[in-house]
Amino acid sequence: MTEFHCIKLSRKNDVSVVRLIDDRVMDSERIAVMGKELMSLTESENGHRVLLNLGNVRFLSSAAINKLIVLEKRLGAAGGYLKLSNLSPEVEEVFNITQLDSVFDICDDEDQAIAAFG
Amino acid sequence: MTEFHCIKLSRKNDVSVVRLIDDRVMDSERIAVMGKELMSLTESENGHRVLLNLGNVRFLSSAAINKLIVLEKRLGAAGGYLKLSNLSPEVEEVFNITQLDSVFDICDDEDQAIAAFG
Amino acid sequence: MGSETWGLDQYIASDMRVGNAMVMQIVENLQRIGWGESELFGVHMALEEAIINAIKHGNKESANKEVHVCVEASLHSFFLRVTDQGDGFDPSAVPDCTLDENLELGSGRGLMLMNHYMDMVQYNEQGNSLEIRKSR
Amino acid sequence: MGSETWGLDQYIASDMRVGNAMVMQIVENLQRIGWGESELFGVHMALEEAIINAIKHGNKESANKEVHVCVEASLHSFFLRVTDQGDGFDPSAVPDCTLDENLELGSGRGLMLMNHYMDMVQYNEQGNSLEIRKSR
Ligand SMILES: Nc1ncnc2c1ncn2[C@@H]1O[C@H](COP(=O)(O)OP(=O)(O)O)[C@@H](O)[C@H]1O
Ligand SMILES: Nc1ncnc2c1ncn2[C@@H]1O[C@H](COP(=O)(O)OP(=O)(O)O)[C@@H](O)[C@H]1O
Repeated sequence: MTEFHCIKLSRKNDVSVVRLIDDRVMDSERIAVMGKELMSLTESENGHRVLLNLGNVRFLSSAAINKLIVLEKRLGAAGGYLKLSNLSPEVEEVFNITQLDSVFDICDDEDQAIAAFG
Repeated sequence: MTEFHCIKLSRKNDVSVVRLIDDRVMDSERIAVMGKELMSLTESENGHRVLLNLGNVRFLSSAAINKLIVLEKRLGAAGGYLKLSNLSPEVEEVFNITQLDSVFDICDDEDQAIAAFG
Repeated sequence: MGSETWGLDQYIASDMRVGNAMVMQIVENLQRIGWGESELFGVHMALEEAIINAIKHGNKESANKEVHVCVEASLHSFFLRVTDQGDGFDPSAVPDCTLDENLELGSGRGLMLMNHYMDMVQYNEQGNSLEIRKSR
Repeated sequence: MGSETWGLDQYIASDMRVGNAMVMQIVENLQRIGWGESELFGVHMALEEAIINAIKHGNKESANKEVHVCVEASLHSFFLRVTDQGDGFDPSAVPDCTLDENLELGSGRGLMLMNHYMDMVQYNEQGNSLEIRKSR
């Protein structure tokens, strides 16, 4: 198993559930590492389902959001799917303001997301 | 033996050596207690020699200095003697500015003070 | 009832790590003088964008250039001025990041977030100095 | 090189313990923004006298009266305004505490210490509001 420094990975059914370790995702070096670790998830099997649970995230910078966008694109290109869940009201607002809520599939919690993967 | 809360008492030859516990002598309640404890020293034998070592005192308010003046007066009235020692440069400056260096007998350190008691 | 103020006037190296640390120092001091977590969010967002843009786009992380950061803050207001030594830019020429074709581009999102969270966002004419302000 | 500023605008109860805590809060914040131990000494002395006088002589520790404390501080300067709700007094009428007959009196020592350690000590006409200032 790969060692991750910025993400925590678990499985639920056939979904890779990812949590971010930092509650303030803002340090440029940590964001670079997080980006690499998220990208490594796209090298998985076809149709790979990834759920990013942002439950413990109190802050994320737009540089961090950019990594999520790249993840979304790469995963889509590789025939996979990304959902986000457990956004704090503040984090959700960022996705609304920037209209990224039309790019990401945002679910209330893990159960709802897993059910939505179908 | 009496329990003290704001001063520490020891003997060196026939001199009562007193240290203050607080490094910043400024809290009004602590100063009141310190005042009472210092006054209790004046109820001792005639000719009582007291050395107040201010070595650990980084700050003392003028309310605290007032207590030292009362101690000096009471002790003198009871036939005793008070010396101060180990003043930091800042504390010594306060005694100079206020010309209290003419009221108190100020020594460099304990040995000098004990020798000066004769 | 009373209130503390806090301020800062500092030149920092054009280094992302230094910028991150500056952002955290400001956030921690706002917390200390009484800003709550959720009110702090938008200020954090805006000041992060302002400082990181100055380091990245303005000074291009050059070791010879510094970013000048000024903060004046109380429980009731936040003010930040960030000045870099770059050539500046024309903020009105930055494409709208919410247009479909730009959505995934990233660029422009920082300016949009600052405008959303702050009461005032103002660049100087050259575009190398930015003032943002927020009242509570 | 940079510098932080810190300020405060607060009404406090006319209670010695509250006054002591206020003094410590100010001293700790001056330390935090970079004042060293020995430079702090005189400021500590002066602000202690100013605040305690307002509580004790000005408001006479009355539960119905408050003391208004304003501070503006940086690494380079310290400013304090203390206003009480008392009748005020005439500072020029306070006897010189260094005269032999007053030496052990205590009274007047606070004013003298403030004058020594501060660059400016100014009462309003009524004598219930005091401003002190020190540059470094
Ligand atoms: N201080 C600056 N100096 C020069 N150009 C800047 C500065 N700040 C922002 N810009 C320009 O504005 C664009 C939009 O910035 P922003 O909305 O923060 O998005 P991003 O930083 O992700 O590109 C940047 O790509 C850059 O070209
Ligand atoms: N805020 C005040 N309101 C009224 N009287 C004051 C005030 N501050 C000082 N005074 C008067 O000035 C005198 C001298 O004050 P000070 O030098 O601090 O010595 P002390 O507090 O030991 O008496 C006080 O005894 C008091 O009569």
